[in-house]
Amino acid sequence: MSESPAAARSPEHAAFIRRVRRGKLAVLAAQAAILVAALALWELAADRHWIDPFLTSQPSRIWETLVRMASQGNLWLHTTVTLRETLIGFAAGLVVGFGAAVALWWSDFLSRVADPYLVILNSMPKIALGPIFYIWLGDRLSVYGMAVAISVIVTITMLYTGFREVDPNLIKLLRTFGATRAQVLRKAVIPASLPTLISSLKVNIGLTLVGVIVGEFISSKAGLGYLIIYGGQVFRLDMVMTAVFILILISAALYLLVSALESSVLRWRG
Amino acid sequence: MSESPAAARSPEHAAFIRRVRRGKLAVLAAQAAILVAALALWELAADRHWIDPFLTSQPSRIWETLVRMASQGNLWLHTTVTLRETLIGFAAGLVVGFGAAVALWWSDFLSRVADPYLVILNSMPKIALGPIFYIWLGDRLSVYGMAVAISVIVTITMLYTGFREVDPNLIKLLRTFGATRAQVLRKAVIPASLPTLISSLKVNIGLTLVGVIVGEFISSKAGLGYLIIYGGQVFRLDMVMTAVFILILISAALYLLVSALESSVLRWRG
Amino acid sequence: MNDTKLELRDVGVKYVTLQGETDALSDLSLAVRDGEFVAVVGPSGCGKSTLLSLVAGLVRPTSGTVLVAGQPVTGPSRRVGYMLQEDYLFKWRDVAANVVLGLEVQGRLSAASRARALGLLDKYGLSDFKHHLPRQLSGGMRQRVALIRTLAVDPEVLLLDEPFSALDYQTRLTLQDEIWGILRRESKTTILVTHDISEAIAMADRVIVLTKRPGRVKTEYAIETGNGAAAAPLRRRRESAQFARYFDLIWKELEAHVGESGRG
Amino acid sequence: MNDTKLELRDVGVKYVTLQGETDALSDLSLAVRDGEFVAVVGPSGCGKSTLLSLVAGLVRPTSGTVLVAGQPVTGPSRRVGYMLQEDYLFKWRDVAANVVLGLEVQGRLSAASRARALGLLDKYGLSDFKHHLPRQLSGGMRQRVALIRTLAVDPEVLLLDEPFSALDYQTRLTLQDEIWGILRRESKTTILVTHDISEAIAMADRVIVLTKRPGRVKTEYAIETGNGAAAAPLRRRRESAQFARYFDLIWKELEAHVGESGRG
Amino acid sequence: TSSCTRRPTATGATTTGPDPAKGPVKVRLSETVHSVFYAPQYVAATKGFFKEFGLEVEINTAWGSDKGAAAVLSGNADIALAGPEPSLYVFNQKGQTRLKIFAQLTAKDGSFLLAKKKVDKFDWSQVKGKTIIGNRPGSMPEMVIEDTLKRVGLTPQKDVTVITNLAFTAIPGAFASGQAEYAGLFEPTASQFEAQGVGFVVASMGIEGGPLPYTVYMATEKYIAENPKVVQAFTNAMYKAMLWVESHSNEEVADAVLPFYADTARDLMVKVIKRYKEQGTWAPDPVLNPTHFDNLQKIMIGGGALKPEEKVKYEDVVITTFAEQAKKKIK
Ligand SMILES: Nc1ncnc2c1ncn2[C@@H]1O[C@H](COP(=O)(O)OP(=O)(O)OP(=O)(O)O)[C@@H](O)[C@H]1O
Ligand SMILES: Nc1ncnc2c1ncn2[C@@H]1O[C@H](COP(=O)(O)OP(=O)(O)OP(=O)(O)O)[C@@H](O)[C@H]1O
Ligand SMILES: [Mg+2]
Ligand SMILES: [Mg+2]
Repeated sequence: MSESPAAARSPEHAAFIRRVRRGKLAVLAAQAAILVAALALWELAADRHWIDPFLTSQPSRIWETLVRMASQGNLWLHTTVTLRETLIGFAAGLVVGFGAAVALWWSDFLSRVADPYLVILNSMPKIALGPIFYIWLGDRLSVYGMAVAISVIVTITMLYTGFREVDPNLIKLLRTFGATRAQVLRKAVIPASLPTLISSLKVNIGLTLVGVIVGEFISSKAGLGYLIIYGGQVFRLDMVMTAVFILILISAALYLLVSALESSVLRWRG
Repeated sequence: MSESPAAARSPEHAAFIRRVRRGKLAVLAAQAAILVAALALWELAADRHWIDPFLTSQPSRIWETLVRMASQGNLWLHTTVTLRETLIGFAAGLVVGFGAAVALWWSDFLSRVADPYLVILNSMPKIALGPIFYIWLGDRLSVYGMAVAISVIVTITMLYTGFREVDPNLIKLLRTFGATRAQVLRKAVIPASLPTLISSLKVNIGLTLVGVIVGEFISSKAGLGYLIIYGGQVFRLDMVMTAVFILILISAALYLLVSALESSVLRWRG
Repeated sequence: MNDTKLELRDVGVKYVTLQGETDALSDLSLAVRDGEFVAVVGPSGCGKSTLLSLVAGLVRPTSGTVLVAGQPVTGPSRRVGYMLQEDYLFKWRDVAANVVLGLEVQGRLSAASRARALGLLDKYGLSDFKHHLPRQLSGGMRQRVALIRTLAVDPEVLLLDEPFSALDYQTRLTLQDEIWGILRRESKTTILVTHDISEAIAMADRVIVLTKRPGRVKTEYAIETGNGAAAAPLRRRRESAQFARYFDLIWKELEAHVGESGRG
Repeated sequence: MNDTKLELRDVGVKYVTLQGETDALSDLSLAVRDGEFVAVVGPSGCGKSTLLSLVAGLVRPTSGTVLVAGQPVTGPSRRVGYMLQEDYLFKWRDVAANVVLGLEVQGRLSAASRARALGLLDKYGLSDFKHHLPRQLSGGMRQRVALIRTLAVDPEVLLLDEPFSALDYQTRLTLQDEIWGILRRESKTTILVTHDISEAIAMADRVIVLTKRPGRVKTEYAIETGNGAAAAPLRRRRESAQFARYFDLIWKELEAHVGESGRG
Repeated sequence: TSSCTRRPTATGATTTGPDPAKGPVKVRLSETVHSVFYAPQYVAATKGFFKEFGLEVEINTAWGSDKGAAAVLSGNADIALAGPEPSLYVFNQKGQTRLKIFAQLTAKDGSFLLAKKKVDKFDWSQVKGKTIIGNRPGSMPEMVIEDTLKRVGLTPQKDVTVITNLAFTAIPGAFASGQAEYAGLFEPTASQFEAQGVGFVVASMGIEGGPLPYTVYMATEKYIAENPKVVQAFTNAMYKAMLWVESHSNEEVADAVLPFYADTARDLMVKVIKRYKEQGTWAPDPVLNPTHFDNLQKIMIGGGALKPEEKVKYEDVVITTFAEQAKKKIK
């Protein structure tokens, strides 16, 4: 494996590289074909009224709606509202979760006391709390409340588990030098848990987005969740689908962003 | 570590066991104290009108509502409805997810083609599809649609990752005996992934419950999600809180059930 | 020689990856007699495992031919048993179920073949552990179970890839002795790959030293033990004069490659 | 003896867990002279690591006293450096940052102490790898970095717990030689724990054999090498007659415990 | 604890609290859904009436009348636009914070009964044996439907199946995908469905249900007591908007409302306004008529949302001083 770059160096190698390239192209072609076929079928079925375009919308209509809303500027508004809420909720959940995980790691007693509570909080469907949050936190904060509630327990659990899974020998090593607990945390536990931290981000960004959308379902002035609910209320499936489409874009983009961060960190860390 | 049972065998050991027991008691005491203090504070605050019991309910009222609804029998109805929906959705998600994961493992081409689609489906907030599912699947099936949608991608991803992480040497070993692909799947990949399967169950049972509750929010005649929405509608926060309370019990019970299954399998498998 | 069990003729193996290509073996020729015990040593990454995979039919040669019992190798065959570096017992099967795995896969599991496999367990002192799970066994026992799993399908040629490297020093010495005895009694043709020169000397009839990558045969030593019949490994080690002489010879042979060839 | 660097007097260690208690060591007494290189061998689980942890101040004795330079040990101390079984380099730090870790923790990182630590890297042929991450090094190099990390805090006593067991055979032999040289030049008092009898004989001035658990000293061997000054490990191995004699003696001593003491 | 005290409620001239005349006061308004049904409210915003009276109104949509009322109760909103029923529920459950209705916006049910198939002449007897999609139990539109059914001699769930298990936003989809022959729908969905041939308006629930305080503005007693000038200003602005709507053409009203419905076609909007205006949907003035209030309670009792003994006195949940004052002052 110590061999280097890509230029083929023998007939066998050239053949191999050709085969790999052809394989990649086939995959890309299949992916594109699936997408195009699905869209075309959808469009056709709606045109021919095999399905009711009124119920299922139609790619061309979604596109029109997208263009119209984009040109009117309110698509941008709804998107940025949701995005901003998501990023704030994400940051808040991360800070709170990290702090709590450090506290649990620090105090064994605390972590043992908290354990059953965490299990229960982790397993319960936070979504059910939506209506209650709304009452307790109000229309502005309930979106963030929902976003944090839905993501923070996972963050705590993942980080704390990560902290505890740090190779005890790294800690033993620091102890042979006489390290304090704070030094152990700073020099071994936190840096060693960086990959865990990032995989918790990966889970959380998605959960936060769910929380924000649900929060917007309950109460909102704007945002993609608002658009979906409002679109449903006035039965504008085009609008709903457009919002869902943007939402898919956002969620995929956020996920890929965190994944890119993850792989760059992992590449550096080996 | 080859030493056996628990009776103390020396003064040091007796002291140690005493210390451990005392530690456990302290933890239990702290847990109970937190619970009792929280409930008492809540009760008191509501009694003294520091908080509005109309908005926050009150432990004693929740208890009354619980007893009343239980004696009228409809609490049982709502609970079993939700539970049944959850278990059916769970099973359906598992079957579909397992099948898809096997297909992905079987065909490398398929898995490469499906990859970006899975990433997108995984990252998108399925909850946003609630209103659409309802239109597509109707009032009976939409609950299950939601439950499966929310859990199946996670199942697929976890199982497929698990399948791929099976030690390639186990597969190599089978190949030295001339095993076919189906034999490799049956004899090595699936049994070796049992722990992964169970940890996916652990994640999924919770997600399924979320899906069911959201489904009930959108459309239902009965179930805890229905109770929450209906209680909100007629401003009976006691009812909402009672439903949330039962929901917490259910989710914790389901989670602990799967955890128990997990630890017994892990104990057996080592 | 018509008692040649196994032959490689001018074999070359080239691995191609996107990053480049690796010549693992080139122009390697080797013949092993029926019942012979051959040890292969060589620097890290010189293609020793590749050599075994060729014989096992898991890897196709890029050039040259591989013959087992005169037949060209086209894929995994019942004639050849391959024991990997670690035991890779299936932890969800008990010892008995692990041992019959090969028979099961080959569709040859019958009352008779099962009895034969369990008979091997008895014969090599593992009958009490039939219903134990792998994790309940020590490393040495696990390795013996893995060997019996390989022997259960009754191969004519046995390939061992560093079978003792995961064991601690003392267990290793004991197990070398035992497994050597088992193979001699079952009279298998064996190729043992190892990093441990003393292990090679102690166990084999012949030690093959490979060059660094791409591997080909550099030198070979027929190991002459004091008395006519081959002596057991531990006995050989104690006949220190001869043992040390071989050790020294092979050590020097390999020394060129040592330095930073760490595998960690 | 007033040049005793390190002494254990009637030390006993008992581990208590909920399941029961384990006497790891009992009534163990041992004195190590300043600059001496002592190897400790013994059956698996007999308390060798516990012995080192005692000296390092990570474990308190249940009975008896542990003295380093005449002072009772109460916790980790700057006098004692402990090198664990694997290198445990911090993979997010480059070699230079790993090497000063101990200084950092002890609040002693200054331009001077850093220069000294990096100087050790130069001295032992690692200066080109200062800015490499651990994963870019071979196993042998990593182990040397770990040793330098321990030496950087300038301990008087060095504890090595099976430092070579994760390395392959050839790297191990080479590294034994190198590290032996380093320790001799830095004139450290050293205790080496190992499973490998030949390693103990090759490196130490004195080999201590422990009984099985609870461990206490069973026998000790002062290793006399051919010439007056202690010879380097590889040279000792080649002086096969003497080497083999020691090997045989210690082997017999330990044989009773071998059998199924596998660690896998 | 102070909120429990029942002050003899303000005369509208109290001197306490912020004064919109001295500079803009912020008001957090929570609406139940985002609907053209509330057109005058959007007119008040786009035509600058709120601003004119020194208010800066921020509208938030809480999907469901319970949530709007909850927002006010928990202090997360100042004023809620919702059905009057939460104030009755709250009063009956003796919550420490009371809700008071101080102005009414719509005086009729705003939903329409749509049939899946076009009928020339609709008669309520046609729904016998069929399925109607209604609203959540305990909500105003549902109670009006059931009340109407009873009046024409049909027993809900016996003669007619009424589906009440759907979220408000799921109703149009359920109807469009053919799950029932009839459904009660609001505008603009009703007109839109008609235009697309999905369903046809056969009856106006506003006409069937008769005059009702259907959507009202409410706030907590405490807020009203502490911010009388704000409440007055709000009522004034709304009354002015109601007058404006009445005195302007459908097209003008549609144009004024459209900024809040950026994605709705203008002609559809005109049609919707016309329909609502024609049936007298919007109250002529913000004063809540006690007879209509009785009608409301009758329907609620009939619908089982209120027990007969829980009937609430008009004064307990309604305060008319602001509305009357507005009626006097605004022309
Ligand atoms: N599947 C493969 N694809 C690409 N290169 C490979 C593959 N398998 C082995 N190699 C390369 O071929 C060379 C020989 O590998 P092989 O495993 O046969 O060596 P080895 O002598 O067994 O090494 P070791 O002593 O480390 O076990 C190495 O450089 C290795 O990296
Ligand atoms: N923290 C601990 N708690 C309980 N028992 C322990 C603990 N550490 C070690 N032991 C037990 O004490 C005994 C001695 O352990 P120790 O690690 O010192 O042995 P060792 O000679 O180093 O073994 P090995 O050769 O496997 O490295 C063992 O039986 C071990 O299981
Ligand atoms: Mg190999
Ligand atoms: Mg040890």
